[in-house]
Amino acid sequence: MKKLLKLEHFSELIKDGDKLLVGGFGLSGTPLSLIDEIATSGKKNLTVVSNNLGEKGKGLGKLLVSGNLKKAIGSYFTTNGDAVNAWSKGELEIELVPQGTLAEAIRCGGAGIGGFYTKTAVGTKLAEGKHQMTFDDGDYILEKAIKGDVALIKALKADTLGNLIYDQTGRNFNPVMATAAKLVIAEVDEIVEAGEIKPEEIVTPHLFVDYVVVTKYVKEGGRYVEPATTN
Amino acid sequence: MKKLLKLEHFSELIKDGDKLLVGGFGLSGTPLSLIDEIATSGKKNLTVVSNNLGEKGKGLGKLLVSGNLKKAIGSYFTTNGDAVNAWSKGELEIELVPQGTLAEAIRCGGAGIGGFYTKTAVGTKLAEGKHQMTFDDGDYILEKAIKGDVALIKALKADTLGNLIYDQTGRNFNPVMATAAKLVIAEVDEIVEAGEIKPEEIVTPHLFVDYVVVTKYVKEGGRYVEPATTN
Amino acid sequence: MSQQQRIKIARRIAEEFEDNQIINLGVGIPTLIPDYIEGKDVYLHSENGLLGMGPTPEEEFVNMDLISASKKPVSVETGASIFDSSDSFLMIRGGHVDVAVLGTLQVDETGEVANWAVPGQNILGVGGAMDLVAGAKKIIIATMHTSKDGTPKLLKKLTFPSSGVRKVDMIVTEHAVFEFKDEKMFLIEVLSDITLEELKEITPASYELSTKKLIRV
Amino acid sequence: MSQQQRIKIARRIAEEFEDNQIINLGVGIPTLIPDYIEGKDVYLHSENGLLGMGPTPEEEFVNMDLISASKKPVSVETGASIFDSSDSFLMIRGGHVDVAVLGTLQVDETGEVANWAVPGQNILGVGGAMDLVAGAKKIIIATMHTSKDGTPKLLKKLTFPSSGVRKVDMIVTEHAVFEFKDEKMFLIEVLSDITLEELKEITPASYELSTKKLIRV
Repeated sequence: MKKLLKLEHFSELIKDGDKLLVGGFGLSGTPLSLIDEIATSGKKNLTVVSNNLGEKGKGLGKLLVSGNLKKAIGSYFTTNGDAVNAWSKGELEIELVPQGTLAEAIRCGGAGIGGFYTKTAVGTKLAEGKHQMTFDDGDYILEKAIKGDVALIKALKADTLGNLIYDQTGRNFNPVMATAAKLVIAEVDEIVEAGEIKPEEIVTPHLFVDYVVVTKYVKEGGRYVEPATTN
Repeated sequence: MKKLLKLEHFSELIKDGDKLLVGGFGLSGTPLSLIDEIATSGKKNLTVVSNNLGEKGKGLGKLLVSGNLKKAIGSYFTTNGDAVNAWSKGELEIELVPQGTLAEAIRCGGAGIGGFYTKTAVGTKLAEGKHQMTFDDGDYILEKAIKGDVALIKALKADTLGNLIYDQTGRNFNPVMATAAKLVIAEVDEIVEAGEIKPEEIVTPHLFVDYVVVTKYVKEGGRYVEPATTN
Repeated sequence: MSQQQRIKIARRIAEEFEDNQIINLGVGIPTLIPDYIEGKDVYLHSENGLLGMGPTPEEEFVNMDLISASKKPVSVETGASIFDSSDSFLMIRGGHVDVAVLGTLQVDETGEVANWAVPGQNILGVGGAMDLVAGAKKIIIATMHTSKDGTPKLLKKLTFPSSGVRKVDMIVTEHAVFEFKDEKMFLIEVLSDITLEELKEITPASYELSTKKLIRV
Repeated sequence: MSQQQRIKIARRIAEEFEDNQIINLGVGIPTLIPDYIEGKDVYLHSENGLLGMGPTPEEEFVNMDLISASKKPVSVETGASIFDSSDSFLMIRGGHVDVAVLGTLQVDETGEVANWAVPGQNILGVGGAMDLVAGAKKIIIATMHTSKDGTPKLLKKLTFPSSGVRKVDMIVTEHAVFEFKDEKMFLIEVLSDITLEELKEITPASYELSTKKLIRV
């Protein structure tokens, strides 16, 4: 399988200062193994675009502890105390984006669209400085496309070509992020033969996916846990 | 099933002057039964948004013959001689939109987005009079959202709630059109029980669908044909 | 605030729902509502990508990849569908969600809502609040009448940052139900034994009595 | 124009493809190309919503809901995927298609292309042409060197309406292959027994000879 990547080689694909699009909603549908690799990689000044920064010490929260981050762009960081602290101390920049605007801006990044007009946030602090235009049914603000250097996404299964399907609401931001970065790496539970996923059921076609990595986590009781080391 | 509509009651839902979004690519994925009803309804001054106007005398082409149309908005009408003639005689207005812009403008109509910036058509006749803006990587033009009064779409199956799946490339414009009209009517080959289509495989969730009509056509040799009358 | 009062609010809001509606429930009091939707075919929309959200599953069926927008494990109802975040907010922003029930920090007498940020505090979360305010067909606010320290929430003018120019349609508190019409606020029901004078005292917002249908429950 | 010449063009363009590329083939000569992609793992993208388009099926497997952008029945390769028109053009406009092979009416010496409309004639079709011109990573033009009546197609300046400001990367005709670099046109191969003088005569566009690699086939 041409796109298969070993987990230990993954962090070589990330450069200091990169902008990463990271799938997930909290810890759901999150590429936990890829995040772990970054946390131990010593990479610096990364910008992460993700709905949240995981939870305190978990998922993307690990990157706050290990000091890889310069900036976070997302919709909700309040529940991760480490993010709040780092921001208060001036150690982390935060750009707050309404959740729907975030999803749509990333989709635009993948779709060759420069920006879009939305009613979301019109008349609020989050609209300050943004271009406003009046359409037939009221005022809209311009939101610009978001693109990344690398997208880290989490899927349930890849086939050998790199086509992806997702597990339930673990889908969330992953399919749009898969479209919007120069390099797209998918962490999956399982790899199946091409043809096993029906054409109509593929959510992310393989043309979006550069590499597939098999997760090191195992799902027990509905939650991903690190497997006991086997040595 | 609450959303089930009899074909003979369908045209009551259409008013003179309505703007209809009609799914399909040529005759593929096209709501042929619904179109037939309109052709015999005597409705006037309809605007149709569709990639094509079917073929000469077939699909949406029938509405040219029966004189229901005032205007067509789409990407490719050249291959339907009736459309070319009607336009030449001033009997049909045509608004030409690049195919990708058409799909995206309809999606925006469904998504509460006022408009979007695309590179498609920059510097061409089709960009004339359109607002232009420069982003990081060049010039874009503003394309406004397209919405309809009624969307007529064609799906393979509906479940009893109105969730839809499509047959292969018969999907085409149907899912985006299902989002972008005040009233959405789906013509389907078959209705199955809710739960028979898996949550991950539903392409059009039922919240977009107002009514479901079972097609009067049957598929023979891979093509939809009118069944022999049974009387 | 007592759980009983919160339940009263949830119960009253559930009465507003109609068959076949698509409902999005925010965090806080709105999460209590599912227990009180009886005999109505409504469909719960969750902004992380689920239509047809069902109740909390038994522990053995918990899957952290099947959660609500509050990040709690949920189940799926028959006929549920899964979609990505951009499609989920297409539904919200595009007006395909019939009712959003939201918590709030403040509402003013025109129906403008402030439900994401407190001045002087860290503003690090907005989530889907502004998208729902901009896009849901009907917005119902579920809130205690005042904050814990007695500070009014229903005001003449917002002092906290606005969540958008779109006005809400209804407010339900433990004491009363208000409706908005043309940016004017109307008291339509009293839900507790509070007197109209006492209600006025804890409600700086100006409102009229909807004499036609004012109900004391 | 002879079918042999059209096949020569198709064959030559197929040589440009690399393993794992995503290819979109326009109408006309480009539709001949699939027969000449041998031993290369490329994936055909069809703008009506298919990646992994396979050859024309046997009559018994024809399904009018499985067609190409030219509206002809096709099959699907193993690992193919189906998507809607908005996602299909997300791929095109977003730069996810590696190579688009397009027919044309005219190309100018900077690589600007006119492939949708003839002045004075009815302009009633554009299809996906402008989206492909704007979005594909590499654009190869497949065209007869002149139109049927001998009118040149490779010009100093377009006289037909432009398909977009984005310049094409390569032109392949029955006589020659041209590459564009920084909006300059280079002759890199001669594919027929035409002399360089004869080629110049039927090619009003100014081009340089790429001396390093000019090949006569």
